[in-house]
Amino acid sequence: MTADSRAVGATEELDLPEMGQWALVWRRFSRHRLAYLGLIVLVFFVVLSFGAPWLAPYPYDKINMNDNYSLPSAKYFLGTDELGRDIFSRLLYAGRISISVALVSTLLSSLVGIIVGAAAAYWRGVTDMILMRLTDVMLSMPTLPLLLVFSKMLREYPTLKDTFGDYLSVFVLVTILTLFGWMYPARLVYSSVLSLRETEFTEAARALGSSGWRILFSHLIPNSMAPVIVISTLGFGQRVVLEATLSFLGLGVNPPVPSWGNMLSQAYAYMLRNPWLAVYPGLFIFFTVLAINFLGDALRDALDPRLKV
Amino acid sequence: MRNYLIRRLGEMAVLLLLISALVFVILSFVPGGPFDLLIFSNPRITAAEIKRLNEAFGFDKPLYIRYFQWLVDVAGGHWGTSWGIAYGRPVTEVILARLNNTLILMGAATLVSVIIALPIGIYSAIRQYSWADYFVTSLSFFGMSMPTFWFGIMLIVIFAVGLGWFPTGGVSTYGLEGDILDRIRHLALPVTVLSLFNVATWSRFVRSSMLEVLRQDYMRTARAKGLRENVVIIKHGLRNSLIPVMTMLALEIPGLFSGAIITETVFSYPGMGRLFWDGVMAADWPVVQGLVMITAFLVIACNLVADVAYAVVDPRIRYD
Amino acid sequence: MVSRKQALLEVKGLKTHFFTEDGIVPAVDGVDFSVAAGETLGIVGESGCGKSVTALSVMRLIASPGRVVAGSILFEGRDLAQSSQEEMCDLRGNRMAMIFQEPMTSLNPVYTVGEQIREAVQTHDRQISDGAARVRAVEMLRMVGIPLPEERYRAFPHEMSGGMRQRVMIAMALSLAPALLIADEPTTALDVTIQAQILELMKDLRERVQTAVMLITHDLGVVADMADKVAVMYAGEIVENADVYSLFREPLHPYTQGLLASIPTLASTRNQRLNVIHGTVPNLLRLPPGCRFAPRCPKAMDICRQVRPTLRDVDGGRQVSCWLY
Amino acid sequence: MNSEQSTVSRDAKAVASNGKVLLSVRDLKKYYPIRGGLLRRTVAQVKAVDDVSFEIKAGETFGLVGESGCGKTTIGRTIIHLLTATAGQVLFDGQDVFKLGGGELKRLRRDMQIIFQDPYGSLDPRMPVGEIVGEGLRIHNIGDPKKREEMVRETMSLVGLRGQYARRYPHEFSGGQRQRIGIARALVLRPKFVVCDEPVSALDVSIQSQVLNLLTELREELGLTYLFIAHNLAVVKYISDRIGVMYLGRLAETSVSERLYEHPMHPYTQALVSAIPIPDPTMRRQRIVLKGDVPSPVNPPSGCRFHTRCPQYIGDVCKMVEPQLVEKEPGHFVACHLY
Repeated sequence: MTADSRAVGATEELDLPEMGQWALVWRRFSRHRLAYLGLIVLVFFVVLSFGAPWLAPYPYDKINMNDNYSLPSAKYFLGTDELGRDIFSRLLYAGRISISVALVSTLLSSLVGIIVGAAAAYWRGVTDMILMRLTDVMLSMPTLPLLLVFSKMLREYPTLKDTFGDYLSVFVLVTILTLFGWMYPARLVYSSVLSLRETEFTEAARALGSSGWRILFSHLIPNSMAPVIVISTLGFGQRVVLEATLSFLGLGVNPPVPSWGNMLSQAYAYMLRNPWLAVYPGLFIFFTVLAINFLGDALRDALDPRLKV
Repeated sequence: MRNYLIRRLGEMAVLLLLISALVFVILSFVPGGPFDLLIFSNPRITAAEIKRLNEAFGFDKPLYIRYFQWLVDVAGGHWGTSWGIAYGRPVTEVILARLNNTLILMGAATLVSVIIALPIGIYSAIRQYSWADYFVTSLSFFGMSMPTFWFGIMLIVIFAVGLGWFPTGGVSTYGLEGDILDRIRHLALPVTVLSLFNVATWSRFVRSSMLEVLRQDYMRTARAKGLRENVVIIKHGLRNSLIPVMTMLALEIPGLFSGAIITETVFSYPGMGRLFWDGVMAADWPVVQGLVMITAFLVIACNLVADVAYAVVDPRIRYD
Repeated sequence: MVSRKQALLEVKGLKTHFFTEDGIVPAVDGVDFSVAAGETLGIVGESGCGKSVTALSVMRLIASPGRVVAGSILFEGRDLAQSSQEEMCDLRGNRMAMIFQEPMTSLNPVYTVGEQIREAVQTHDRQISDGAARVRAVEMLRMVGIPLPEERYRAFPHEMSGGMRQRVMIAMALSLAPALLIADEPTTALDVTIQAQILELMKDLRERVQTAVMLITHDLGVVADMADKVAVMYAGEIVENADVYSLFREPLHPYTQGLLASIPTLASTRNQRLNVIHGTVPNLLRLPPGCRFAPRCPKAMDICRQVRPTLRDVDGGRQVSCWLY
Repeated sequence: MNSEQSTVSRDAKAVASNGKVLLSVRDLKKYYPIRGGLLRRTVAQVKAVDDVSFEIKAGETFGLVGESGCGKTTIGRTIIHLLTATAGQVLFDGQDVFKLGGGELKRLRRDMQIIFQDPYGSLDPRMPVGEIVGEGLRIHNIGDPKKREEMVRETMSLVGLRGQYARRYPHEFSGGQRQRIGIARALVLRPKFVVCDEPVSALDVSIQSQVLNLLTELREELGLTYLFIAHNLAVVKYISDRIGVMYLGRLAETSVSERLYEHPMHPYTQALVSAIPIPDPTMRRQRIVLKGDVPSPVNPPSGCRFHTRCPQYIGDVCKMVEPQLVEKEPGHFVACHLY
């Protein structure tokens, strides 16, 4: 048997212990101390917000006019607002809405973006032209003005009003954030699939007789995911801010549903009376977004294919 | 190059047409009409009278006819009449009155941002992983994570309400309209707010672009020639790293308009952004439509200018 | 031909290490060699053996996280390992010049090739007028065989082919008639016929400019063709040092022997098994305790696995780092 | 029209045991359009492969050499129909490859495989090695998962890799090992014919010889036929029975490999042979150094494509008339007006 002789140079022990892709990514990621901290902060906020019904000391809409504008105390952890509602409780419930809006719209935009980008790069030709021109057009539009106009339009729509009631504004926000957010992942997936199509491993799959669909799902899309994960993480942070901004401008989440943005909007009105009302929600937003940004930055490094080990 | 320009200008026209149609259609779906204010101020007016008015001004015609009418009007320089915030005044007049303020604000903010972001981005790239780099990096993370409007509110709370150093908003003090110093005092806080986010993101971008250039082989060639390090960085590094930065700045223009809406609203600054918000809240569609068109035009034009400038700076790019 | 001349460059005990997150990588770990004026030294070895790092160390162009940690680099009587960056700037491009492997990326894309050569001239000759420096640059372009040099002066790098760009690099490097030219795989990225052009050009210019050359390559054919002396590198050290004729006639180190035997040549018979070197190059982070080649060496003895050999003199003015000798 | 069938040389016969033609390439053309202008119309064409014909017999190794941009890689990919040919015909085992439908083509892929140059880019970084090697089996629905795993291990050991590394990812392997993985992937379906596209160019000398030996052994053991593409003439000569020299999309010369090096006829082949650096300092010799660069394949020179650089240019005939590949010695074809 010649196997022994041909084994020369190949069968020596591999240098590193067996390690999957994700274990490798995790190892690189965990070197970023700030990102680690960011992850902990983020988990903390998420648990706090989604545990609001169990963790919050008061319902978010419990009005107590006798206690309005109270300062932090044993009774009201962070004080109360102009209607005497407990700020801390409201922050938790608001966080649940703010984080959900950002998360759901991020996931939806990524999904739409992946589909659009992959479809354009896969089919090329007319599909490519239509989809990518649309992406370019959407990217070159001034976003915030259009977001405001769209939001205004959708929230006046009678049938939607009937369906969603108080949560109409939440639905509208998720819709418009998705509508104006899919272009970034789409572009990434598009260019990534285009360049992956030219790689030798894709050609090898074709040479083996693999169908186009099979290549798309087993090679092209999985290999395009790293940058999408990074941009979606950062996009998640941006959407938390965007939710707050739109709510602040009155065209995001509207009371009675609490969100960090509309808490700030109300606080703005009573800013001169009690500036603290504006401080807390802002800090919550700030730390959440900061944590997400650190996370995204570390992921960018950890998922960078140019780096080894 | 000429072919390229013709193609791009053609595309630009199509794009503007598309945006205008899109916005026109969206706005037409929103309830509210030109005579809402009339109904509000004069409760005795009857539905029949409103209907007659609508017919007289052509508001009852089908959507596409109204759109074409609007297009023809725009081509003739007539952008419609405000029916909300500045009742009865021509849209062009309303917008032009505000244009100046916004351009000053945006210009000042862009200038300040570039002046700060460029050097610190370059410096932290050259001294990668130094404490200065970590400091700049951390600061830019703070800047990126800060919601702009909240930062504005905090500045007002501290520096305007608390310390009283700056006015809470507006564009000038009553009676001091021509005073340059007073104008600057009014600009200080909004410019700070607009610049913070820009400096944070732009300096990161400059840094990574510079780092990319520092890795290039030709930088090693320049050093091997015996050039002093500062010459290597400035002559060979900077020019190459600024090429992508230019593109980025062009793509940031839409962001500036968005920033203007937020900042002008927080600081009650009478510019286009504030006008836009007022217009949306008051359902003053002619004004909103006009503003969207102007913004879109500026954004697209900036993109085109950036692409052309790109070809000028980078000899490898040739458009044909 | 190879006489005992005064050494132009003498490197002793050079160690260049990279301080990475995974540990210290001893890319160059105690290297000795010398180059006499007008002489060509070939440094050969496979990828990752430290030959390029050696070249960059001599130029003092090692960037963080790498650092020259020990040894001396005597060049024209002064120790470059101790020189300030300021002094190095005066030497680089002037007394010692370097050309690189990738002609496609080694020139700055935003300046014309003429400007880049002129810059090299003016950096070291500050008296020279713009016009004279320009004339000099055109002259250099002509000397390296670029057709229509006056016109090509205004060309941007992307408008030239790889071979032409490598000529520009050579023109730039030789524009101040350096005493030492370091060529780091100058023809690796080029096609065979273009490689032949560049090698001929280098031979010709070496005579005309009277420059010593340190030629770094993985191609033993190129070394045999160009070099007077050869240093063979393996895993950060020099395993054998000899004049080119003795080395190819009678390689001493088992690694050199293996390397020579494993190249298919035009003379080798079709389909006859090629000699192979077992295994792969060791990871520099986990080097074997003794001789670094011992795990792959067919002649390894017990001592080889325990004690690291040093480069020692053997007959015929040669040096080898092996327990067999 | 050159008909190679009639002229099977003695040497070629000796290596090709039964002398049966396995692959026949006829007048193959591959042009790439260059689009430009306002309407993105085709303004020019890159003539990557322009009218190339040759045959490979079962069990034989045919080498293709040439410099970058000469079209050798394009030929390899067009033959196995990874690229669509502009014109011409490829007959594999008597079937016209370009006329096959989806199902037939897929079946054909079990017989024709390819090995790539880049040991890094040719393996999907997010797939374990076992899956990479076994991909062909899954695509063609061969065996059950257990059987497939067995076949993967068998093929891995065939190329000298340990089966227990099947769960590892490509980045954990060295360049030489990765190249073995690529070979295993191509061989798992037990093809008859393999295109080796610069399989050792990216490897170090000591690893290169390991892989060359492996390819030679596998050819004997599995009865493979190779199209071996490379720019290194010594390597091509080492492994090939017959060799074709390409210049700017056309074959300049084909011959039995020994003969080609002993007696190169085409001036380009002569220059190419003389340009190879020989690892022997006593053999320093005068090279034939060609003038200038390879011209662009967008507008190749008229007549003989080599005439702009030819040291033996004999006049207008070279500039005007495109020389055809003609048999000048038994089994030795050359496209040059000198002969």
